[in-house]
Amino acid sequence: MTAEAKKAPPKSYIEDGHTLRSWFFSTDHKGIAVLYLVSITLFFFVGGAAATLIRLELLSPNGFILSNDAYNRLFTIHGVIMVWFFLIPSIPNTFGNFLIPIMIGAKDLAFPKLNLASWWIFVFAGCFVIAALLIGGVDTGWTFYAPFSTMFSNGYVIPAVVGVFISGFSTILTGLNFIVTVHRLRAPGMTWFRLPLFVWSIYATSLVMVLATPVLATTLLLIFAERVFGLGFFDPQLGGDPVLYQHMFWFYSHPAVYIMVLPAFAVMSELMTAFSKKHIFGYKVIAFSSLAIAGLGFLVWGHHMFVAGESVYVGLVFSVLSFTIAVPSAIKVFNWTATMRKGYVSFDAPMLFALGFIGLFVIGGLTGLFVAATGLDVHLTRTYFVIAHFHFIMVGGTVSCYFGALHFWWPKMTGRMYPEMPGRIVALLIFFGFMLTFMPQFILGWLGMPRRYHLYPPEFQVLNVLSSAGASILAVAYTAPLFYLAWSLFYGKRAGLNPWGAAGLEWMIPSPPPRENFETVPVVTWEAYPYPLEPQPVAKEDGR
Amino acid sequence: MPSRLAFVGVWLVLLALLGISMAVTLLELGPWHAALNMILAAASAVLVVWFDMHLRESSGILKLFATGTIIFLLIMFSFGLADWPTR
Amino acid sequence: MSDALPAVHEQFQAPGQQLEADRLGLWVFLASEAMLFGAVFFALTVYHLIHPAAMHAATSRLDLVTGVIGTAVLLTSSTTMALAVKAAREGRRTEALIVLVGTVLLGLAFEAIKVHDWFDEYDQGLYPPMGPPFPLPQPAARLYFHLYFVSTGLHAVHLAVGILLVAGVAASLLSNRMKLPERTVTVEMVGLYWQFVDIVWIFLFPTLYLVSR
Amino acid sequence: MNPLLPQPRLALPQLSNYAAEYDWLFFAMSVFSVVFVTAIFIAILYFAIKYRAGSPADRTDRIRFRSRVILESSWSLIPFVLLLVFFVWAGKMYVAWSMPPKGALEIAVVGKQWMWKFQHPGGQREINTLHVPLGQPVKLVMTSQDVIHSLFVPALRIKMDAIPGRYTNLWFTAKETGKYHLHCAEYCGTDHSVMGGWLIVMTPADYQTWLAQAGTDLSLAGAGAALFRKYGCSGCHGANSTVHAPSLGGLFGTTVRTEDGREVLADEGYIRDCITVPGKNRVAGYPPIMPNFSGKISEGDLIKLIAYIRSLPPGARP
Repeated sequence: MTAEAKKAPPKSYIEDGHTLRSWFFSTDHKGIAVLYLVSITLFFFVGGAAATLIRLELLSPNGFILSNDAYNRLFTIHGVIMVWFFLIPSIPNTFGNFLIPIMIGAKDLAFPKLNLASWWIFVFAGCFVIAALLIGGVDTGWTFYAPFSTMFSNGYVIPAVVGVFISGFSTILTGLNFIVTVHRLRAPGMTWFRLPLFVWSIYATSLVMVLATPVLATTLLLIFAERVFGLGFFDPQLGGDPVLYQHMFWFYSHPAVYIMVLPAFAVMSELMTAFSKKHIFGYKVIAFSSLAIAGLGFLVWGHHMFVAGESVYVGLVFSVLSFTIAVPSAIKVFNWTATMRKGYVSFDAPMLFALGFIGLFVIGGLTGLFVAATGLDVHLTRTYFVIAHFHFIMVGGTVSCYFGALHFWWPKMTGRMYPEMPGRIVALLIFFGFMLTFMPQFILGWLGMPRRYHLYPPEFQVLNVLSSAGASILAVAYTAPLFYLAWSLFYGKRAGLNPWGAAGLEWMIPSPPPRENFETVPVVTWEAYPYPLEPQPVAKEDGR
Repeated sequence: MPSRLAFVGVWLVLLALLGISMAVTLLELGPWHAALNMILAAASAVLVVWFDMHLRESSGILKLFATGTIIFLLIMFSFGLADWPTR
Repeated sequence: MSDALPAVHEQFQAPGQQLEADRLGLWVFLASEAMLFGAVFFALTVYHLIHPAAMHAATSRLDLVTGVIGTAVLLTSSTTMALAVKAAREGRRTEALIVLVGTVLLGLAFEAIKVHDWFDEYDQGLYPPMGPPFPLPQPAARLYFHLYFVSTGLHAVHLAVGILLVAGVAASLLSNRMKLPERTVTVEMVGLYWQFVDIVWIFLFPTLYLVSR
Repeated sequence: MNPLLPQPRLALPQLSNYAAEYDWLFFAMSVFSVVFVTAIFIAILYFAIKYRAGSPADRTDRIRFRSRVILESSWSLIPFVLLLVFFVWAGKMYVAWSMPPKGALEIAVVGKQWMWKFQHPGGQREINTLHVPLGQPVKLVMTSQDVIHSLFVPALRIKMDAIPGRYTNLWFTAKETGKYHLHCAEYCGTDHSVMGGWLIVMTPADYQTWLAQAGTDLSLAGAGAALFRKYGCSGCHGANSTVHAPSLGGLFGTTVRTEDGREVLADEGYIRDCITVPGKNRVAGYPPIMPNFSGKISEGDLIKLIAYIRSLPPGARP
């Protein structure tokens, strides 16, 4: 049926070459996935370091290590790096790259050279942002609101804007590549409704990437031209409207939130089935809810602007649409939960990450309704309530799933098993550390502590100290995998084809997969998630 | 694939639409001329996409993507532009 | 046309599959480009809506004659490009070469007209950050010209890329490095991009020159 | 209070009726959320334990397709209908928040990096502290001199952006005296976090005393009258002018017909535009000769000019 491990196993993609050139200029989707994994890990720790400093500084209401200006630069760096250089590329560019061709039975993406180019563009863009950071920082916040960013900011807005602008091309090209790949490279018999839900979700993400990112490009271009050439576009002195900037920015940035979280949904569907050993509950409903979220995501951007001078009527329309988008999200949560029913649930580290995700995502989603409700948002917007809400979704949701995916597919990517116990401990630490960090922030927001505040009224100190304590747990939990995963590269047990006993084409080829993925093109005759696995491709040690 | 003559025909229609657009503008038809100009532009664009860009002979999925893009542009314009008149 | 197709890359199983992938890829790219220009149009429309008087005054400053000629030139180039694709598909090398060169010349003509316009407008003081003093009393008229220069500039850059691509195709045809109809797909892709850039102008022309006049 | 361990404030004062209603809605949504979260957590826990890999639980699935469809649609539709109740409730509050009542006490607010400037109708000015009377609707007419700011009073559960180039409104009726935090909630640069101060609610009598003490040479409108001459407005719009410029008496609140045939309400924003963006709404029948004062008149002076024009009775020729 497919390429099983044979007497003389084909060379894996890792052994395809050992020179730097073979890594940096290889068009192999798996190699590029590894390049992304390494580079976004670096960005994650830069952004994380900024977050750590921010939490440290907020231990005291009066500030004790940073000036106001330094603090503002820190949260900008945290936002810019985490949003554009970690969250957006995280799951799609690493796991999407690695898995999509394999999951649909293809040898590579449709445009391998474009894929390599995306990575180089991404790194080049990162250089601009790091440069902005090194030569003195940017103090606009990640939103670059006009007219502050165009006329008043004393930071290095230009290199930062250029960096984000360039990274957009990487996002667009990756999205384009995925869309074409899913349409055109599916193996014989791999119909749309036999695709793993991972592919559906990444496909929906790609649509958002392709349609939303160019609007950001234009917006940043206008900011750039206003700052460099003095061409006012949002300048109130000329009758320009700063709210127009916000419309254009959020037309991109709200859908971008779904670029960040849809891939987490993608991973969830894989994890829940693999560790429940059961067919997913409501396959089509989950598939279509991904597309619905991608589409509806474009209809709600105005909910960021309820108090920004937007029309009240338009605000109400955006509000009701924002409530609507909760429905497909809730459906997914119900279906993942129902997938466990009548299954054989095991609690390996990836599953713990997945269960943690449901908990954090549900809280994040429900608090989203508070800020989508116009009348409530007037008080909550721009406070720590919003900060907590989106960190629950972005960090609690996406980052948990990113780590879940990393643990789940690590054996496939490297051929080695990581030590199980540290993995489980880290999953638990992330969940509880996260709750401790961000739960107090909901209360802070409710009490009226505005976001981006370096100095704050002293009565907020206790809650801020709790939050910082949680952050220190998170710092440890996010760093620990670096060590035990690195250890496993050399000393880990060999993984074999299918260490989890999971379904899916990627578990039918050797770990790490050969350069060509499949010796012969697989012909798919089964539905997605055919649990319990009938003709068991059981986990077995390969005989090397 | 249409004949060469067909493409020339489309070209003539495009020029005619441009002519009408100019006439509408120069005759000062009042507030309607703006809408009319945009409708004529849309008509020309549809002609170019359908014939010159060969969408007519392309697979359904390409047609779907072309329409989809228009829908998302309409979302941007309708929801975005609704803000100013209702403030 | 399916009897003469280029070699297939390793990730594809059949030439038709590769061709369809290339086409879809280009259309998705154009979708993305459409959103890029869409945002510029959105900003322009908003300012037409909230500053009608200033936009009217500003629009009246543009040279309608060169605008119409430029538009007609681009509409013509769209047709020559379509004819080039047809000739390529049907393997008529010389004809393809002629219409491609024609397309390049039309593109260059448009760019020349645009550059002439810009110099003209600069002399009138309409390029707000530099040059002679801005002649219009309404501050919002500056908003218009700022957007005018960005949108026409962005379009001109896209067109310049198109000219290079078409010229490149023509050169490969001339030097016999490109075989027709085997490499029709290249002509087709370049053609789609070219006509997309034309469509941007089809909307840019009335938006900038006509609606507020 | 031990300064090292300040007391957390877990309850916010309910300074207005809006705040009271707000808390009810917040509470209702919290209950909804807690019920929802608990249900999901219990379901996960139950399935996780009952169907753990080693358990002998029965795995034969008897749910038919039809009941699955019913299940799927009910768990998506029922929460949605419940949510719509919250949408309507919140929407009603939002509309109320956006509509200041007629006859409210109007206080002009200018945001500036990094301070809030307030100006009472009598001309009394203050910075970062806002005194208001108890029980009387107060309408803040806000703008900004530089970047976007946002006035936020947690005790009132309201905030609104102050945007350069236009006026926005925020209103409330305080129902308890006291001193409450007032913040800038929209990031506005280096000292964003210290841009703020106090809202002080006083009894009407105390407020009057405070107004008298705060003293001022001129009311807003009076100061505006002086500026009207200083900036040369009276040269064209004045009684003895020979220039064909519209009369401003009784203009405020009327509907103006513009040259291009639109009808525009002459409110604060309109008068502001006439001064800073002339030509945007030029009155029908007048030549385009109004000079552009954009950048030449500070936000504070603009407010005074508007107050003055507003005070002119119909027919008056200043």
